[in-house]
Amino acid sequence: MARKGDIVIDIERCKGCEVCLEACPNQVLAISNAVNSKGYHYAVKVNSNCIGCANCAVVCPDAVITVYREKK
Amino acid sequence: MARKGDIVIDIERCKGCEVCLEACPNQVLAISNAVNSKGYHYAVKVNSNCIGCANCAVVCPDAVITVYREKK
Amino acid sequence: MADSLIDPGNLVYKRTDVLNDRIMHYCPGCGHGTAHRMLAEAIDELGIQSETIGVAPVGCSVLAYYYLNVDMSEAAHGRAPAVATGIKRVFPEKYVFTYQGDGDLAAIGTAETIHACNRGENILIVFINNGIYGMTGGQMAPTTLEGMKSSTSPRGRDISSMGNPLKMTELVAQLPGTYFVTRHSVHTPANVRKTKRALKKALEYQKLNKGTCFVEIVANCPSGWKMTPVQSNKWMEQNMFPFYPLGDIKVPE
Amino acid sequence: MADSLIDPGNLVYKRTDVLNDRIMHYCPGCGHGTAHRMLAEAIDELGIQSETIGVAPVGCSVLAYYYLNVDMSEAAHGRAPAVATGIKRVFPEKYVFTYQGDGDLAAIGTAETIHACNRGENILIVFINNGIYGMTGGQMAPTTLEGMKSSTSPRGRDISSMGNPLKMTELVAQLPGTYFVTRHSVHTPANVRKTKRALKKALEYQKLNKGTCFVEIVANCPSGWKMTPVQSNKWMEQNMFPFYPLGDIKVPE
Amino acid sequence: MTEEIIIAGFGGQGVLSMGQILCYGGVMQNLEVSWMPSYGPEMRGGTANCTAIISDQLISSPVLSTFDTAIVLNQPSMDKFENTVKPGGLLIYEENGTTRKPQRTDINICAISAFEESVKMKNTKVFNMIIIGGFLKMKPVIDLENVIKGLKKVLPDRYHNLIPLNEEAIRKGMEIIKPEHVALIRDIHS
Amino acid sequence: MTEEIIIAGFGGQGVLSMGQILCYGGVMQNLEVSWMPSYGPEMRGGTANCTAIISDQLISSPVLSTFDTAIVLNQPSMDKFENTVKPGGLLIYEENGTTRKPQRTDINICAISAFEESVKMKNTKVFNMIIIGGFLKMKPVIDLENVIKGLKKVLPDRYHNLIPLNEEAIRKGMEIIKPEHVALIRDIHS
Amino acid sequence: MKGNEAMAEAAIRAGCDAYFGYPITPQSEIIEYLMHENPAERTGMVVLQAESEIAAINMVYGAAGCGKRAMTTSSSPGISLKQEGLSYIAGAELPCLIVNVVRGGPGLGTIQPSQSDYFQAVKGGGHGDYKLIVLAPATVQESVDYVKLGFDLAFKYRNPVMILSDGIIGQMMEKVELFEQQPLLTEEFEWATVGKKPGRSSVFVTSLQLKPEEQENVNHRLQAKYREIEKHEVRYESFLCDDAEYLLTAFGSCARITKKAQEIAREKGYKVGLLRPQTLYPFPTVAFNKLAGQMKGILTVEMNAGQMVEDVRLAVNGQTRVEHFGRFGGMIPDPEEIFQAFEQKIIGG
Amino acid sequence: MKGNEAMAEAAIRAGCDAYFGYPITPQSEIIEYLMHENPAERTGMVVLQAESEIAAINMVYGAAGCGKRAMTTSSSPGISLKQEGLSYIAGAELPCLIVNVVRGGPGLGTIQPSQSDYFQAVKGGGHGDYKLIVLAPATVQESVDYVKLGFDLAFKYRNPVMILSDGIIGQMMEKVELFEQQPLLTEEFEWATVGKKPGRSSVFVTSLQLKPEEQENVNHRLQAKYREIEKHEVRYESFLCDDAEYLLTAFGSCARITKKAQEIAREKGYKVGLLRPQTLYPFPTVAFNKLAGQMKGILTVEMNAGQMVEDVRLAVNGQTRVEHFGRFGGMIPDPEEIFQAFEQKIIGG
Ligand SMILES: Cc1ncc(C[n+]2csc(CCOP(=O)(O)OP(=O)(O)O)c2C)c(N)n1
Ligand SMILES: Cc1ncc(C[n+]2csc(CCOP(=O)(O)OP(=O)(O)O)c2C)c(N)n1
Ligand code: SF4
Ligand code: SF4
Ligand code: SF4
Ligand code: SF4
Ligand code: SF4
Ligand code: SF4
Ligand SMILES: [Mg+2]
Ligand SMILES: [Mg+2]
Repeated sequence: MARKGDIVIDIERCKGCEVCLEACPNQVLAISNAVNSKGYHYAVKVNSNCIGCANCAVVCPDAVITVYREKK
Repeated sequence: MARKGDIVIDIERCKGCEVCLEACPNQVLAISNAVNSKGYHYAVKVNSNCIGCANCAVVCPDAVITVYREKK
Repeated sequence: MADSLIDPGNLVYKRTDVLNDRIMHYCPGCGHGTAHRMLAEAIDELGIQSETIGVAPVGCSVLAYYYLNVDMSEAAHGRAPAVATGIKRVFPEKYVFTYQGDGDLAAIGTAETIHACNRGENILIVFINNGIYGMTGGQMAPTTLEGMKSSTSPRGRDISSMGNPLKMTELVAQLPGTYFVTRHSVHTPANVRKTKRALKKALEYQKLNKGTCFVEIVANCPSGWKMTPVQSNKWMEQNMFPFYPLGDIKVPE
Repeated sequence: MADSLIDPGNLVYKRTDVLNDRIMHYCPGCGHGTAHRMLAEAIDELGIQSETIGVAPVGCSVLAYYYLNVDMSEAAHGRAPAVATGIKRVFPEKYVFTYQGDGDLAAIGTAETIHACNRGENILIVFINNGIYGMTGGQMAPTTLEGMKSSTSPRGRDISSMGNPLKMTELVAQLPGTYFVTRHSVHTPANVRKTKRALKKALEYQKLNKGTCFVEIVANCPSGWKMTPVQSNKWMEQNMFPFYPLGDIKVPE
Repeated sequence: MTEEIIIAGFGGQGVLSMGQILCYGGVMQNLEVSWMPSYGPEMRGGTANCTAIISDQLISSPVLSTFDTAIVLNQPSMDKFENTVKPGGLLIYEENGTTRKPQRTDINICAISAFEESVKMKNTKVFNMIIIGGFLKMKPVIDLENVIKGLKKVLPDRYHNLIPLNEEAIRKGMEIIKPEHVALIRDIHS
Repeated sequence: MTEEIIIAGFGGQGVLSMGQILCYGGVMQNLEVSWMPSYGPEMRGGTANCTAIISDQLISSPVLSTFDTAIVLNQPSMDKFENTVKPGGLLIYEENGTTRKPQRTDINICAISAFEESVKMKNTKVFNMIIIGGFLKMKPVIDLENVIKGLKKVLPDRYHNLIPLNEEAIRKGMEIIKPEHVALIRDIHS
Repeated sequence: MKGNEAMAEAAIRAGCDAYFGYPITPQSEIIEYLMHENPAERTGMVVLQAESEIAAINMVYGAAGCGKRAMTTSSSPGISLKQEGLSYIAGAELPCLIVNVVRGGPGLGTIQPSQSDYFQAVKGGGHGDYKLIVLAPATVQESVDYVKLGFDLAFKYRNPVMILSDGIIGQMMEKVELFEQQPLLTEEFEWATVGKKPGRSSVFVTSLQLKPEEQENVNHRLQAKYREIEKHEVRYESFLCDDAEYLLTAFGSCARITKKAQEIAREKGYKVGLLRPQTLYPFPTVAFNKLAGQMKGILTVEMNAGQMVEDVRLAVNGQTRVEHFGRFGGMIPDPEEIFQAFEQKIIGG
Repeated sequence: MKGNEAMAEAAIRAGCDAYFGYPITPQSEIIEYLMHENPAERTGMVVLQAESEIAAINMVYGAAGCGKRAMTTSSSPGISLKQEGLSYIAGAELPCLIVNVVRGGPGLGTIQPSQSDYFQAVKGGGHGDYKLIVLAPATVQESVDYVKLGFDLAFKYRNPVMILSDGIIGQMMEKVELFEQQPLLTEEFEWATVGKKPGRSSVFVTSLQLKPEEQENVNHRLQAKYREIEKHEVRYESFLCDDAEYLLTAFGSCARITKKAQEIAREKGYKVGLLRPQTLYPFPTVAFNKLAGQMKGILTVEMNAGQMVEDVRLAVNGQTRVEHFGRFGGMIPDPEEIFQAFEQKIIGG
């Protein structure tokens, strides 16, 4: 089974482009109703299915996401 | 046998480049010792072996030569 | 529980220090950001930050110097390869790259691009092909596809009056001065990773003095294309890639 | 006796009226003169003198308008394809040609050349490749061969610092906008005749509106090469043709 | 009568077209108008704004540093333009988009919840029309009928079916605008 | 002393280098010099010419419209420059290259058959040195020794073996120059 | 209508045959509008997006050489690239219209409005002695009218005409009345490359002269033409100059703002006139010279570091003090600060 | 040595790091000489023939941005093409040297000497408010010296410097003394792109400002720098001005010829002075202004249709009459006709 992972979203940088949503294999991400100070609806983690694959972070144009994964 | 030909050289236009000499199959042409008013040693006809092939005229960069050939 | 994972020991991905922490001005979902990051990571991983000099001409990425944490020069529209030549010729030991849009590289800068490549300048040219003039508001670029709409081809690009989309990358691959020519994208994790590998390779080759390395990145421009970012990536796969197929075009033997 | 031959009835070759009778300023033996004459003869034989507009940019042939008996526009260095585009777009029914040197077409004018060809402008581009900047006194051109001496490559062209000789004709043949691309010479009677046929064909094709026709003429520059005309033609055969092989590169199907 | 207005917010909030609609409305009412955007996609992100001037005299300068009315739709715009309102002028701010209340006491201040209202109307596209309504309530410089005519000019033909919805939004805006602070009301016909 | 010379002929007759050799010679003799060609391969055909000025004072203008001496090597140059010789000045013309004699009577006129002579010397390359010789005979503004030094500057090293031949040509020129018309001789040291 | 769009519509209506352009802010709306309008269908006008500004100006050279109404538009950096082409067009005496929607420089600068290309436009940014006729609109209406006037002058004098607009005029919207559609030119000019008709000699369009004597003649002809233009084509507008003791002067958008400053000054009791040159070349030298005598001081207001002020000083020739007030780099002066500058530099100075 | 060659040799000796150029008459000898000398071996200097003038000026931009001594040379049409690049270089405040060996314009014109690019050089042929420092050599010796001076000024002010030569100075040969070889620069300037050292933030070379406020600040900084340059770097030469009642003025090669005309005038008993600006920007405004009071008239002599005359008039500010005499299009005035013009326009006028 995949290892467990987690992410940190720097919501002030997020522009709500949803590219990370597409990239996540486990539908961990969604777009919030709230906006950040730039007026963007930002990405949020909606479950704990993250496996720390970093796909979301790798495709994020704004380098918003930091990824962690439990060590073997 | 090849038909007979003849050429007329407009010596004032000639720049003595010798390109026509190279192109003539019958060594009809040579460069004169005299110069024209531009200071060029111009091409002259030195024999009557011309067959009117027009090679000289065709390669002449300065459109110096007019070619005639006896009609069949 | 999950919180316990957030610990430096478990870190698998964070933004590279070769990007500073300014928020980029790009539109949401724009490929420029990802391309910047990959370039930054490549520089980071090669440990050449202090020996790298970049050139970004006008285009949406004109402010690349504001985000990439390396010494950089802004260049006039289309002239980045000439500016990079000037830099590389006085600093042959440094790593020099340009980062150019398709309007820049393939329209006004055609001569500079062709000639830098033909001279085999030992530089890396990063070519962001989004099929449009992003910065100026979505006009037709030399790379705009047939039938594609833009603000200056509102009924779609009409080849007979506006000309053909130009495959600049294939052209420069013909030139003996280029050493490594390849085409990538940054719209999926796998493609992003491939792009980084290509950029790293291209920078490494610069040490060999074998000629110009040319990395095209086919990218989206959600604003110019008038699509959402996710739509634009789909559209790119369906329309751009068939015409601009991804993959290596010229590789060192 | 021979004199009797000189009679209009026996005429087999005389200068065409599409050349006026000014003495050309070209150096002795220079290929420009022959190329002019072939172009003039092609226009003459097609009977399109009154519908033809030419463009000659700077280069030794900048005065082409002074010899060719058609309406012509002098153009800035490298910009003939743009000027011709301007003409053709307002006069789509006319025959429009450019007559450009290699410095002009393949250095400063690279962008204009590539883009006119890529747009498929329905014009004829005549490209005189003499591997040198003739007019300005024999400097290196983009087409100067490796090792070839010129006033700016006095020890011969060194590829590593000066770049590669550029095969512009092969490049434009890659572009979908070109319809007919071919390479010729005017140094022997046979080649001269072939060149004329190519020029005629290219002009005729203009009626079809199928794209740009591009006729390269590899030519000598005795002054720039510092050879006699006859030597220069030999040298051209031995050195230029292997690198710039004569023949058709792209022909209509 | 001269009314000098600045409208500012995020790109995408319809800031520029609000100004245009008001100006076209002014033209319909035979007034002089001038509209000037903070232009240029060369400058991405940040705020967009436009200056709209409606007057019964020839307009000399299309660019101004102080305004009769500021309409601000987000916090950065409030920060930037609150101080540009002339004493006795009007500041309208959108409640959802801003995080703090205006500070000035020498001007008239109104709040409007246009975003909320547009969600209620199930069409966030009418957001800016609601605000136009609010503005016209406070400063009836142009008749509603002429504003609608102006709208027809700005809207592509294929959207003309949406005119009634937009008119409704304007009326809604007139209803929901909330004066929060009243200073000396400057005569709008000065 | 100021000597202002124009040298004109066909390209390829060594017109430009004649002027250069004289000027370098002048430098060797510690004089001020100026040499100015009619330049530019952008202008093909026609005549080439250069202006050489040798003086013991600072030279103000390198470009002149009248000259102390004109050396003309072909007919077009004679046509163009005969009238630019100052009264009392000197005109030297090459006989083979020109088709008519000069007309003026207020100047000194010399003919020189340099081409013929060079053919006799079996080296047409010394043509221009013969003419230099003729000029120096008439106007000994520079010592032969310094002219030879100047020549060394102009000639690439690999041709230095030809110096004696050139010196011979200069002397020959001094011999064969033929004064044809003598007007008032202006003092060359004026 | 936006100023830029209005100019584009005016081009179609003025019977322009060919437009060649390249995108650059703040003028891209011109080509966008044209592409959208598709005038090929309305009038037969050609619209082509060129590969660069240099290509565009040379396309104009080609089309203008055919005796057609040709135009290009750009903004500052793009106009710099056109300088060689402009010099060629002036040298070959071709009529055409160039629009510069000026932005802040130097270099890439800003995209905000500026007037810092005055010198480039009137003194000749390209090489050689040549002049463009330079029109400076202050309203969207004038932008429109000057397109037509520009083509008329261009053909009258066979000379390139430049409209020096700026980001304000290009981007703003105001009321405008458009003139009626003009027919396309059908005349075959004897100087134009239209194909050599039998019986006439071939035409060539060129700025080359091998002999300096001939080039000097060309220059004399050009200079004579410029004298004619200076005699006949000066245009300016003046406001309340009769009783004025002080003069404000400004061109283009800046003149609108300065007019408001004039109002402020008049309100405060200063007798201030305003002179607005509408043609920057030919410059209203005589008008300034005549007015200068009655003035205690002149203030030029420009969105640059001081350019037109030199032409004003040349015109005034020492008769009175001429000062400059400028904002630049894309900053726009407001009427109040202009008035303050007036008080400080002219009244107080 | 030919003027052009002497300048090329001077560039090597001045420790120039990089030359980028493109052939054009009458300046091609510069790159030819450099290629022949192969300074890569003598000093390590890079010499590259670019694909165009535009590429060349942008290569200069790149190399200058590295804090290196970079230069390019061209002639009029080529200089027009460099205008955008020059504006960028001025905006980014990079030091570099540009040589314009002027020929007759406009357009392709002639290859003969001219001074008709004065306006382009001093008023800013490119867009925006910027200034080049412009040096006008009158002798081959000055051409040489100004190469060194030019680099020094360029680095002192981080500003592009132009040497405005012409076909006469470039093509003529005269005696010249060359200075000693200078070492190449080794300093790493803090404004230069040399690779981001750890501990310092990254450097960027740019002329872009998004905000007009910032662009205005840049412009203020530039203008302040120009005021400094105007204060410290004016250079001119005057001859017999003390007792003069009339003044001749000319620059570059034309000043040599005018000097001869001055001699003629003095011989005829006219008290004529000569002022020769060596820096065209900064212009010797103060010197002219001071002298003007004592003059009954001033004649500027230029190989153009009247360009520097405007700066003279601005300096003189109406104190006395300023007339212009010019030959152009490649024609060169001779001393006699200058004297005649003086008699006619100044004495008789
Ligand atoms: C000389 C010049 N011409 C035009 C412009 C305007 N301009 C700025 S960026 C740009 C093109 C942008 O397109 P691209 O290079 O494809 O970059 P993108 O924004 O799409 O990433 C243009 C035309 C300019 N700044 N300078
Ligand atoms: C902008 C500009 N740059 C440079 C020149 C100088 N110039 C004139 S012709 C020419 C090149 C000539 O070479 P080519 O095009 O090969 O023609 P050729 O003379 O060999 O036939 C150059 C560099 C110019 N006239 N204009
Ligand atoms: S990809 Fe990045 S910017 Fe886009 S929504 Fe996800 S976190 Fe936000
Ligand atoms: S790291 Fe992988 S699993 Fe976790 S949120 Fe990102 S994409 Fe989804
Ligand atoms: S080819 Fe022509 S120019 Fe050359 S020598 Fe023969 S006739 Fe004369
Ligand atoms: S026509 Fe033929 S045979 Fe006669 S001279 Fe010419 S080349 Fe020789
Ligand atoms: S306009 Fe296009 S390319 Fe530019 S930032 Fe926006 S999405 Fe990216
Ligand atoms: S220089 Fe060369 S190309 Fe030019 S005319 Fe002479 S030989 Fe011909
Ligand atoms: Mg793009
Ligand atoms: Mg060539």
